[in-house]
Amino acid sequence: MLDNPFPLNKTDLLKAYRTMRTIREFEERLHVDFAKGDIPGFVHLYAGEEACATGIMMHLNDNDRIASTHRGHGHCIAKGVDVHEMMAEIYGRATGACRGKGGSMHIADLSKGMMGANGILGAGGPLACGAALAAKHRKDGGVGITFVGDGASNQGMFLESLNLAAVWNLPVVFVVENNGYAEATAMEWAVSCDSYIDRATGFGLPGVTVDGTDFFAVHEAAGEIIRRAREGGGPALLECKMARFYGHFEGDAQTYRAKGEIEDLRANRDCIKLMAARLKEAGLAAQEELDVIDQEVAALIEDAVRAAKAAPLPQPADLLQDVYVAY
Amino acid sequence: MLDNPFPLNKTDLLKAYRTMRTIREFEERLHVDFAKGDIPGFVHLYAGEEACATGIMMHLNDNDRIASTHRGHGHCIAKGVDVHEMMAEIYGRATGACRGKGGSMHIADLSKGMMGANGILGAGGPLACGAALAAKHRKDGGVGITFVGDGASNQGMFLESLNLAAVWNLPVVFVVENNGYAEATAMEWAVSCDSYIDRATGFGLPGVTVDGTDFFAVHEAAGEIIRRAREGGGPALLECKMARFYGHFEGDAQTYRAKGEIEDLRANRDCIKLMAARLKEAGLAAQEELDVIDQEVAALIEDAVRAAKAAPLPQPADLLQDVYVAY
Amino acid sequence: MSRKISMKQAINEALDLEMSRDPTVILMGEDIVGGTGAPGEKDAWGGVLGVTKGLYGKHGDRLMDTPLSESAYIGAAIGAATCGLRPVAELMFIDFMGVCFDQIFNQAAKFRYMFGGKAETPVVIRGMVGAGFRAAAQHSQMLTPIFTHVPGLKVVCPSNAYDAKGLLIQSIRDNDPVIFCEHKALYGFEMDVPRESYAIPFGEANVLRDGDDVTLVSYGLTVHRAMAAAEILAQEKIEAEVIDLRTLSPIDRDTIIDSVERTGRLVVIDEAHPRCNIATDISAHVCQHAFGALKAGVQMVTAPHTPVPFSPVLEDLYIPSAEAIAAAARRTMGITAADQTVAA
Amino acid sequence: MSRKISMKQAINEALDLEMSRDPTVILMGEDIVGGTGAPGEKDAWGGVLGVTKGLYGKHGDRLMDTPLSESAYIGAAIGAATCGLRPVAELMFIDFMGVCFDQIFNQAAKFRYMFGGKAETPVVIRGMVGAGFRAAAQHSQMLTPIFTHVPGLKVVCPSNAYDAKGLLIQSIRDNDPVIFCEHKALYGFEMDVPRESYAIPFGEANVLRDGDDVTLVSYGLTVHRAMAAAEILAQEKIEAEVIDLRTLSPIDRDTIIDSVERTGRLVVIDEAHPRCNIATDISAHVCQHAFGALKAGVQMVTAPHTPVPFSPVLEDLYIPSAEAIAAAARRTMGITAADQTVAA
Ligand SMILES: Cc1ncc(C[n+]2csc(CCOP(=O)(O)OP(=O)(O)O)c2C)c(N)n1
Ligand SMILES: Cc1ncc(C[n+]2csc(CCOP(=O)(O)OP(=O)(O)O)c2C)c(N)n1
Ligand SMILES: [Mg+2]
Ligand SMILES: [Mg+2]
Repeated sequence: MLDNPFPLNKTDLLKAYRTMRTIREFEERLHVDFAKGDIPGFVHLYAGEEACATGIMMHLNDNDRIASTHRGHGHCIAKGVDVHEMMAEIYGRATGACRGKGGSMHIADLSKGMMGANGILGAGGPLACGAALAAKHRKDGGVGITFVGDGASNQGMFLESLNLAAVWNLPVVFVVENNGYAEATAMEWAVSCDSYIDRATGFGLPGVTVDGTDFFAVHEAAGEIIRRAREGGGPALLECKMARFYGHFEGDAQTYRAKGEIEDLRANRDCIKLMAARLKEAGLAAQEELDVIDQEVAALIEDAVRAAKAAPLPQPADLLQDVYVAY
Repeated sequence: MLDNPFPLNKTDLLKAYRTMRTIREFEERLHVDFAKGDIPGFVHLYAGEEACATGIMMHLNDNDRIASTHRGHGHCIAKGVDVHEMMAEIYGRATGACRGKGGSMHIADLSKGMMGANGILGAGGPLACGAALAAKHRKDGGVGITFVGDGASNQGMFLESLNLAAVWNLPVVFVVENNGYAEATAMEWAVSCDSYIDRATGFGLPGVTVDGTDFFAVHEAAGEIIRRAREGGGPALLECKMARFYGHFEGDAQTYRAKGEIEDLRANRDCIKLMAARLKEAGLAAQEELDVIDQEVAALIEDAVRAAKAAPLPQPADLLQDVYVAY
Repeated sequence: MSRKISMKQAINEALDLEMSRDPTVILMGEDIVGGTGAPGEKDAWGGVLGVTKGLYGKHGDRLMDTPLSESAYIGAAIGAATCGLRPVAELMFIDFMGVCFDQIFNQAAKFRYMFGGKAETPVVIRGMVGAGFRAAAQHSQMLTPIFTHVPGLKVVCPSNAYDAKGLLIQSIRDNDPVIFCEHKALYGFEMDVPRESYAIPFGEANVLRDGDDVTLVSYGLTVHRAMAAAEILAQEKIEAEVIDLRTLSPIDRDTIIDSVERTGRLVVIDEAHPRCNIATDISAHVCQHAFGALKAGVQMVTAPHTPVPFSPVLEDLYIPSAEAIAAAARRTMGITAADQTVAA
Repeated sequence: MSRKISMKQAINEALDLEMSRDPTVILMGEDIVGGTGAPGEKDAWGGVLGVTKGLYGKHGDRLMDTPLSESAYIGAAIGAATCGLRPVAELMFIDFMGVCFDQIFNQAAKFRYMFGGKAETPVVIRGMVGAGFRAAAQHSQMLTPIFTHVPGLKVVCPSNAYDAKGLLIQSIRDNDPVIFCEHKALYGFEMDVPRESYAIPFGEANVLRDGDDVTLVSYGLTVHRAMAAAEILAQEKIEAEVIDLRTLSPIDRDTIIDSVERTGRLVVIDEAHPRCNIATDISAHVCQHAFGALKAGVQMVTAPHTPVPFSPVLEDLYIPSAEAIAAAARRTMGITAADQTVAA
């Protein structure tokens, strides 16, 4: 491994590649199956943004907690939530991560430190502060991470949590997933500051901006920030600039995007292609190795869909279960 | 007037002095009468902060709107709300500005462009944006101003409105009345940024900080900002650093303050004393002239209290009136 | 002149007519235009489900996209309303009220009273309510009881395109803050709607079906379930009167009581959660003011005391069904399941 | 061993005992310590009315002052609760719920269900409720019906020091989110309270007075008005049973129905606004499930459908009075004002 230019060993690099491929395959499959009418409800795809979730989550363990967004599949997969349970959840099955009661927008697995996708934008900020507070209280070195879109970064709850995190000096990281759009609205218009670094400074936080399509950049920046948080150095904000490959949600005609924009993104800013190229360039992985991973991932997703479709539906009695621990 | 070093003529300067004195006298009288048990409810005094309200309101007319705070008496008086109606309101009388239904925390007079004191901190931010939006829609040159304490500047509603104002380019000014405390909590601790200029920059707004005990400084800075807003130049944030002479509310023992802090403030940072000294220094007003004003103001407040005590109480039927325009 | 249009189109038309009539009417919300600042097409969305589509072309900048900051823009709508505009602000899903409720219940709702009658706040807040969209717990709630509880607010929830148009026009002209609840499962529902402008006054329920045996009262989507229940009951020779409340605050209690005085039996149907909801509100009012007319206890058919589940099989059980309503009506008549089996 | 302490002290004691017992219990809120970062005394306030005073001295940094950001710190309390702590967050006045309601009703309340039973959120949110303090429209509300409407929340509202202590201890130990409503007008009210720790289970109403003629049901401050009404009625030879609900969600319906089955008459008293409130909730339940026992319509005595007015003369009219409750009880007995005049 003498000539490995990266701060990760080959195993970890291929693990990261596999995670990103799993997310992509998961999402592309949902895209297809949604169009077929197989999948109920609102579905927001993370495809194109895989490097962000993956680069960050490589630094976390089950004791670290993340609070996610409506676009949460990628966060779940990268945080280790079971892909079969996720797929079953999206299909509304009793075997789902939330026993079919949550759906795409509410997948959670607290045992993996995944506090939940969230249908309410900005809500994750306070929740991640809470996770960080619990870690701080227990002195277990855990961190809380929240993801927030460029649009949701204007939500009062999120903004308040920046201040709270700084004042309480919490081990929490705010990751702004800036994909340029909130639904159809451009980030350039809706976010008033010149840069997220300014916004972070406005709350007394260190702010860092990275190219979110570059796995290595995300991984490095996140590593530094998370390490500091663990050591009591306090919160920070990390902006990842990235690209949404699909519509806001499935069914979005995307006429607000520029002609050729998506094609261009897919050709030049595909974080998976970029990573594969870097790995091959550095001689760390041959195309064949990557192909094997791709095939394994494809089989996994295929199996998850198959299993989800075959899984039992919730029972009528489930409707009234689990509102309270005890009532 | 050749040797007037100020951008205001003597009439206006004495008017400003009178306004500041009126606020002070009003508040000191409330302090005394509250201790006697004459006044019901929560009362937050503006004494010590008069230069801020006055310096800003000198630039406004009835067409400009302000959204105030729980500490609103000074804003009301400076904006031209009738002192008799204010006093009657605080005494819960039918002749009050809100017919006795609002009390100290809810004095409003929309005809004077005073949109209301507010018991909910941070709520004024969005409301002032709305006033500015209406002015912009009508193209009448009006501006919206909101006041917010250092504590309330961390409220999500307020933070959101900074972004909205910038994005919509509204003629609105956010005045942070930084008196160092939110109740008993120190501003230095609770506000995470190094300066309000940073926070303004974090929302793409120009930010200005002035000594809020210096009437002339406030007046000048506000004039520039308000002129720009009127001309379509967009929103801004103005921080006025000032001093609260009394407790958070009447009844507060203030043990959280430093020994001698209040005495020191009263001796060295009393905006009225400072202004009087400047006026006399510049030969624009003799002590005797100021004394006359002081006496007139004292008589006005005395009369307002007398009238309030003599005024009729609301009638039982009033309880059910004015919930809706029509129901 | 009328023609068949959907409730979605009816709402669009009401907004269009009022914007044309009154220059102080403005619209704001997240992507109600869609594509602001973006490189592609302007007016790309017209709201997340296309309700305001096309209005930008006609009324331009009087429609404003907003940043994702509900407190700020709903509050701005409220502030502007006290300064002479008539804003219609869209809260995409009513479920998002939790991030802006203060501006609604402590500001807009209270100004008039708290300021001694000297303020007017003619703002409309439009939001999607209701289940059935597989949108799960945070995008499917009714929440109508919460708004109805608040003095100073008016609360409207139409069950069809005709009412939606007339009630929305009234809402915009009304001088108090109005929460206008649009059931998303009804957007596609078409009916005859006049082209011209008309306003439906608040506080006037609509008797959709006459009957002398039992009164069924509801609003929104479940009005249709009540009508279906009435059909089921008719086959059993039970004639149900069906009342569509249309507005929840004010509420037309006279029409309910008149009906109950005839039928002596009442079933109230509410898609909201069961505790402290519209069904309890009506039942309790009738029980206090028309107790003598009641021949049986008032039955309530509501959603369960649970969040809205995602899985379609569960969500379908969540919304009160025609069969559950019919069963409740039978209970008011003293007909038990056993009787039924015998009859069948 | 017991001694007379105020409700304020009882709450303080409950917090103290639970913090001593369980290291995962932490407290947060605006100035619950008071003076953080300030040059003077630490623990200067102990809450705006001194409820948490002294706890900082005993438990130190497990009490945390917060910036003025309710969504952030209430949300943090909720997040921490899902990660193993048992936070008690103070929402100074319940009226401030409008700036943090999302975290309460869309997050805390829904996690367990929405995540398929896999989450626990043992958080307590304490807030002052109620009128009588001359604190006007934005600092005097009950809002209990709004929280009670929401599945997933538990709602507690004690009427006295003894219950406050036992119910708060239960709230902290409970594994679901609890909204703990403290009526500010009761803080000074003293009674015998044991020194030791005890928990009062949720969903168990307290029968404060036995009587066979009419049942009076309430919670919080108006329990005392109901007791006073019972005294008035007793002089008229009407024996009222008085039930203090103590918890609104869950609610002890059995005790109410048992009583009504004996008395046949029910008056429900609620300091909340009249629409969709606790009074309608109880009335409607009884009317559905114990109609046969009712000898007369259920009467409701509530605050009016108005914001809380400031002026003491109006505010005193706002809260349901003993006389109004007694009059409602007489109505259930068919005694009219005219009868009364004759009797007097
Ligand atoms: C409080 C709230 N407001 C509005 C919405 C509706 N909504 C869902 S996604 C979305 C856009 C989000 O944009 P962004 O935060 O940039 O995330 P992205 O979708 O780009 O990942 C909006 C407005 C919501 N779910 N919650
Ligand atoms: C939303 C909200 N949270 C909390 C309060 C309680 N409260 C009233 S005044 C105050 C402190 C305000 O401090 P600051 O904003 O600095 O204004 P100041 O009192 O210093 O003028 C607090 C916490 C409130 N009224 N509204
Ligand atoms: Mg985005
Ligand atoms: Mg302050």
